[in-house]
Amino acid sequence: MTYQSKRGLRGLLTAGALAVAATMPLKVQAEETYNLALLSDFSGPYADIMPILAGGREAVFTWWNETRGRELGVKLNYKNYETRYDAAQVASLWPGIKSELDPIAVVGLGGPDVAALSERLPEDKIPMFMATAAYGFAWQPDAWIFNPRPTYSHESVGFLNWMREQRGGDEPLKVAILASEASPAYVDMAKGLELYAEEHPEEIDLVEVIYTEVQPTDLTGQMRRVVRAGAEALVIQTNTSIVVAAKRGLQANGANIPIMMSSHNGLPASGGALGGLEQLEGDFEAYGMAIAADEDTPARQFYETLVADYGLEAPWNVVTAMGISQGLYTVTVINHAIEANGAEGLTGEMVREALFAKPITTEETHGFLPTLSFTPEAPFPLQGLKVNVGTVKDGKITIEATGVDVPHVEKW
Amino acid sequence: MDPSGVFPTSYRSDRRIVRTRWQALALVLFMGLLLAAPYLVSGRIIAILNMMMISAVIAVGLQICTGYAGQINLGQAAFMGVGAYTASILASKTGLTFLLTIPLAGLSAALFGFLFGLTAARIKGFYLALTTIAAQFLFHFAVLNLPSTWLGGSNGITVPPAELFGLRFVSETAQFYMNFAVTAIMVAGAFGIVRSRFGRAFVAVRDDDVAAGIMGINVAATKANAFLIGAFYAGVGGALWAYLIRFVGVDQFTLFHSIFFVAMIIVGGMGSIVGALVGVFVIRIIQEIIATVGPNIADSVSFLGGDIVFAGMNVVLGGVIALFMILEPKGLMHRWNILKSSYRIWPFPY
Amino acid sequence: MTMLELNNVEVTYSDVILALKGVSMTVRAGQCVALLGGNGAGKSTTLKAISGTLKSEDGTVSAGSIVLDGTPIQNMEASEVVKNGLIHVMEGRRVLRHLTSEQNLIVGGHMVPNSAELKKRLDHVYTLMPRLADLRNRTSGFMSGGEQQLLLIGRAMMASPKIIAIDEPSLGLAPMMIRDVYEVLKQLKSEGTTFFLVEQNSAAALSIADYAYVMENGRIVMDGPADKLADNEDIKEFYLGVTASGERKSYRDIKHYRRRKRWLG
Amino acid sequence: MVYFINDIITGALIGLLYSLVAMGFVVIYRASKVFNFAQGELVIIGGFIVWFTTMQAGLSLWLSIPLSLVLAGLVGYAIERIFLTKLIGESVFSMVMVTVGLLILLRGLVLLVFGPAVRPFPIIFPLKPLFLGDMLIPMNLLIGGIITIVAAVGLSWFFNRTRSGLRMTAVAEDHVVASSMGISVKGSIAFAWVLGAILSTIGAMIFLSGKSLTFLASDIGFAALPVALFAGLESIGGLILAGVIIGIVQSLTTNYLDPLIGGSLGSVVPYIIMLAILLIRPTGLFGWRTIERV
Repeated sequence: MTYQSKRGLRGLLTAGALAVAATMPLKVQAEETYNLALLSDFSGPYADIMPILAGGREAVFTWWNETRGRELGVKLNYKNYETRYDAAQVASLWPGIKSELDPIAVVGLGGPDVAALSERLPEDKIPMFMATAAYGFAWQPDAWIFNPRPTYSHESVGFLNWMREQRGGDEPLKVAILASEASPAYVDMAKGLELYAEEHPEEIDLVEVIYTEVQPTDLTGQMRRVVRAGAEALVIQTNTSIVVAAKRGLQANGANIPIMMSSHNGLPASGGALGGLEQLEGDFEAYGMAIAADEDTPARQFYETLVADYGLEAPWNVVTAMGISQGLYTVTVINHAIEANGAEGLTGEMVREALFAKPITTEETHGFLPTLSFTPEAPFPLQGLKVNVGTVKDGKITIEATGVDVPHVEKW
Repeated sequence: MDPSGVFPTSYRSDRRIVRTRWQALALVLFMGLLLAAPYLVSGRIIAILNMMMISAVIAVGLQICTGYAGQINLGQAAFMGVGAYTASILASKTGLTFLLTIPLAGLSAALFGFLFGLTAARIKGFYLALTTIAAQFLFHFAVLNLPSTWLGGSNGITVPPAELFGLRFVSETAQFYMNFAVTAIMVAGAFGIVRSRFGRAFVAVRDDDVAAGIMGINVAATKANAFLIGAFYAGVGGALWAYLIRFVGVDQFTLFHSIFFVAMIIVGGMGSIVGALVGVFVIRIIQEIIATVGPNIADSVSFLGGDIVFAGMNVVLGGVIALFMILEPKGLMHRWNILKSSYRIWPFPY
Repeated sequence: MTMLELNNVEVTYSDVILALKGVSMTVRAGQCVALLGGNGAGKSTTLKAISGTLKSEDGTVSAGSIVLDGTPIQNMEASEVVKNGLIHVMEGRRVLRHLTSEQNLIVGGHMVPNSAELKKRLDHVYTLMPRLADLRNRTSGFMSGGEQQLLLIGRAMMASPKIIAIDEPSLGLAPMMIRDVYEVLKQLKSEGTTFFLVEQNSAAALSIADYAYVMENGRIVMDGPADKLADNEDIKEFYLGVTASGERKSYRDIKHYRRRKRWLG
Repeated sequence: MVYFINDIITGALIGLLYSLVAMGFVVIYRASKVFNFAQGELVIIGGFIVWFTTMQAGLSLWLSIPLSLVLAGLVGYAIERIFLTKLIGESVFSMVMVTVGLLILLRGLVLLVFGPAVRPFPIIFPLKPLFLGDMLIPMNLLIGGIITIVAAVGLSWFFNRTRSGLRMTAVAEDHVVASSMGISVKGSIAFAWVLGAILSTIGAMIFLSGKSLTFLASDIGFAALPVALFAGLESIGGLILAGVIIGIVQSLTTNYLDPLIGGSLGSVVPYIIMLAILLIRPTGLFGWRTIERV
């Protein structure tokens, strides 16, 4: 019976291979073709944003193939792999990705990709480019996995310093954090900020660090503690449900402490979950990437180009921006690698070298990202990092500040 | 189960695992094929087999604890996590060889499992089963809140590759042989356990613990043993997992993972070691199909909307499990045995 | 008038084990009919086949018919059988252990439409068995065996059935208690209740029954009016435990005789 | 001191919400001896039904709440009919395992039907809290607590005093005896699932009122589980006390201990209490003690 099952497995795989062959996009014959493996989560926890994120990054590859790629005589093929946001699934997919695609770079999504591949990529000499901010636990020298943004803690520290300057005065800014132990990544975000506050008491006075569930029952009591402690800002980088519960808790207390959110739980997402953006009037989102606001910025213009000419269907929001940023810095690095090594015989190792060799300027990423100077010391640029701040004014998302400097944060 | 009319004629033959020549032949063929697999199939399949073998070790342990001894265990992933963390810490901090870390991982998980099993002396039935969920939450809490120098906290732990005589087990193939060896030993051991004195005590306690007690079986100790053995298997599986992924983090061992291990033994059939293996195979293969054909379907039938395709995949997985429970509550192995018996006694109905 | 009639009933368990091999019997309204027999003779199976509780043990009536007051009830859901007027008092004193004795009685009367009627029936039970009135708030699991048996009879009365089928009411009870239980049964019979009584304790059963059947090995081996059977030598020997001379025969003799009889039969 | 008392009150009210969700477990367990692991999924399904009738269909609350409860009851009935009826008579073990399968299946179905997006949940109870001097009590929890107590008292009375309730209690004790008395076991189990689904939906309304809804909300099932075990799986009245105790301890832990240790002990403390209680009293505080017969 087991022998039969094995035959069944073969059959299935043949069928699978046929299906793959049948659905591969038709190849337009270019001089050189390189493959990118796109790790995606269409059926797991990120299923709601994945189509938009994927739309963003795929549109960038199409754009690059038709513009820069054509000039250089290079075409980038890509293929999505479904990871279900599960490390086990990534690990079982990886050998197939290598043999089927032989990619020069992996375009990753989240924690499970990092967990499953952090020890494999150096062996296989293929770099991976992420879309999100970095984590403290991935802050290792000699990385093969890279983030275009600093850690979440860097981003919140940058924002808080900007806020203190806006307020003026010498007093440290009184800050509360709302975190959760549901995921180690959430804990990591809080830990970094805690360490910074401890080392810079003159800048940030951490009045409360509250851990709660990913879907809190009630935060009224916790928010009263935050209010009583005189907090001037509330950092919530976990998820949307916690933002909503915290907002309700603040409203119950009759308080309006500005909340700072990150990209994955930002203003549009949290506003939607609250039932209206106007309820987030005066709250902030801050991250090291262009804010998807109504203002006419270079990023916005590039998005419009992608929509008009390259088949992008996603709306203009932070998730699309994340996909486009990821796509842009990935193709820019590859572009640099081609410039340095020629169009032929490009390898993953060369791509990684190109990342360290030359900064990725903000012009090259159409303003989606600040100028990035990667070094082998960390998976993200340690110098010259910037954070952008968005807010809600009159029920609309507007850009409050751009290019806010991120202070030096010690590794925790 | 043999059909009526076929009886073992001696105690020895009753205890025998491989009953017929055909079975022996099939077993040899199967093992041979598996051993040769790295030379026959692609790396992707080897990776799937690696994952299946690790799951098999864990599911077989759960089968002994739940399927044989009747102790529902929803903390198997936590026990696996204890094993994975033990192996990772030993390997990364003391540099101990995997020949030692794997059994030690099993032992430490067994100890953790035994602590929960000990409550069996007082707690009965569901109450006991549900305390295993507490194991899951306590494990998560402990890892995140103990000083990060102990268990890595939210940072997780990076694991050096397994090494033996200068050979590093990093390639899929090398890991395959390592996993194969451990899995073979563990599965053979499981067959040994279930037909030993322990195995019979397990079944007796599962079927009627009061009666088992009257027959002189120490019921509490038997239940604790079931947890101990089940957790040992989970720990060994966890260690293999650590060496395969080479990075452990607490979010790799959640309640949902535990539920999937339960699903595997449901689908395969309760109370059968082979059933556990079949269940692992079926569930993993469904997961792999989702991962493999999902993106293609979504690409090719864009008019259907990729969303529906992918959400449908979760339904398939849950549906398979629920359907098994409704149509075949005794699992695939039971159906196979019925087919086999009715073939042998044909044309008689019984 | 025929209250309950079994015609050539066969019962199989799990589609393999044939437990009843063509059993026929008749219970008339107002009668008490006893079914006697040793362990494993098929008495309880017969009873379960009638009451529809066979299903929970994977058994079915595979042939023959069971008719209750004109309605065929073979293989009917147990709850439907009750609605047709037959209550099965199971062996082993299965009271609802965590409920009080009065709650047990109320559950027995769960089909009673109004509370006035329920009250009337409760009072009826309490006048017949004053012991239960005293124990009404006692958790039934903690009552003595005899009290539990009385409670079960009371619980059956609450449904005011056409016929009560009662399984081994004397099993495991002290002689004093057996007398009390049978006293209650006699009282009920005199009030006109029809009984189908399954017993190993033939002496007690025949003291109240009008007619009796004797079962062995899934078959009826003997039947007749209770007083006739009580005088029958074989019955005396096997089920009353006395010989013609009034002495107990040894177990070995009975076994030997039975074996011979089985061969012949 | 005022705040301390306030924390105790809020904790107790959150505990009562757990009790309400746990009541769903208990009702189903009593009827079928099945511990329904998919209880949290019933909460989200209830939540999505409420969301659908209000936010999507745009009905007023007076219309949508009763309609949601009816729909939830139907869903409960359907689940019982499709998945559990056929298993009556199978071992309790397989029935429990079905609920594990159900957990995965329902989660998938919710994703399929409603998608994974985070949705705003209607404001069912006033957002403005009740002010008692310096104390401040969330309205949804306050009204929810009252509903829970009413439901518990009502169900206790129903199960112990009324004839139809006692009928279900008889089923809880012994399926065979119950059916020998003419009680339809199938009917009782179906009714229990209907009741369980309705209770879960009320729980969802209290839990989510004015907040957001995703499939993550099913976690409350596992938060309520210690309450059910602590009280004992048969006792409805006991749930109130168990919920209040666990809620208060959890609230005090979250507010006074967690800041000291910088972690989230509050979320595991219910399990620690549960383990401790079970070691002292193996069938929970008020569960039916096994009157073992050999």
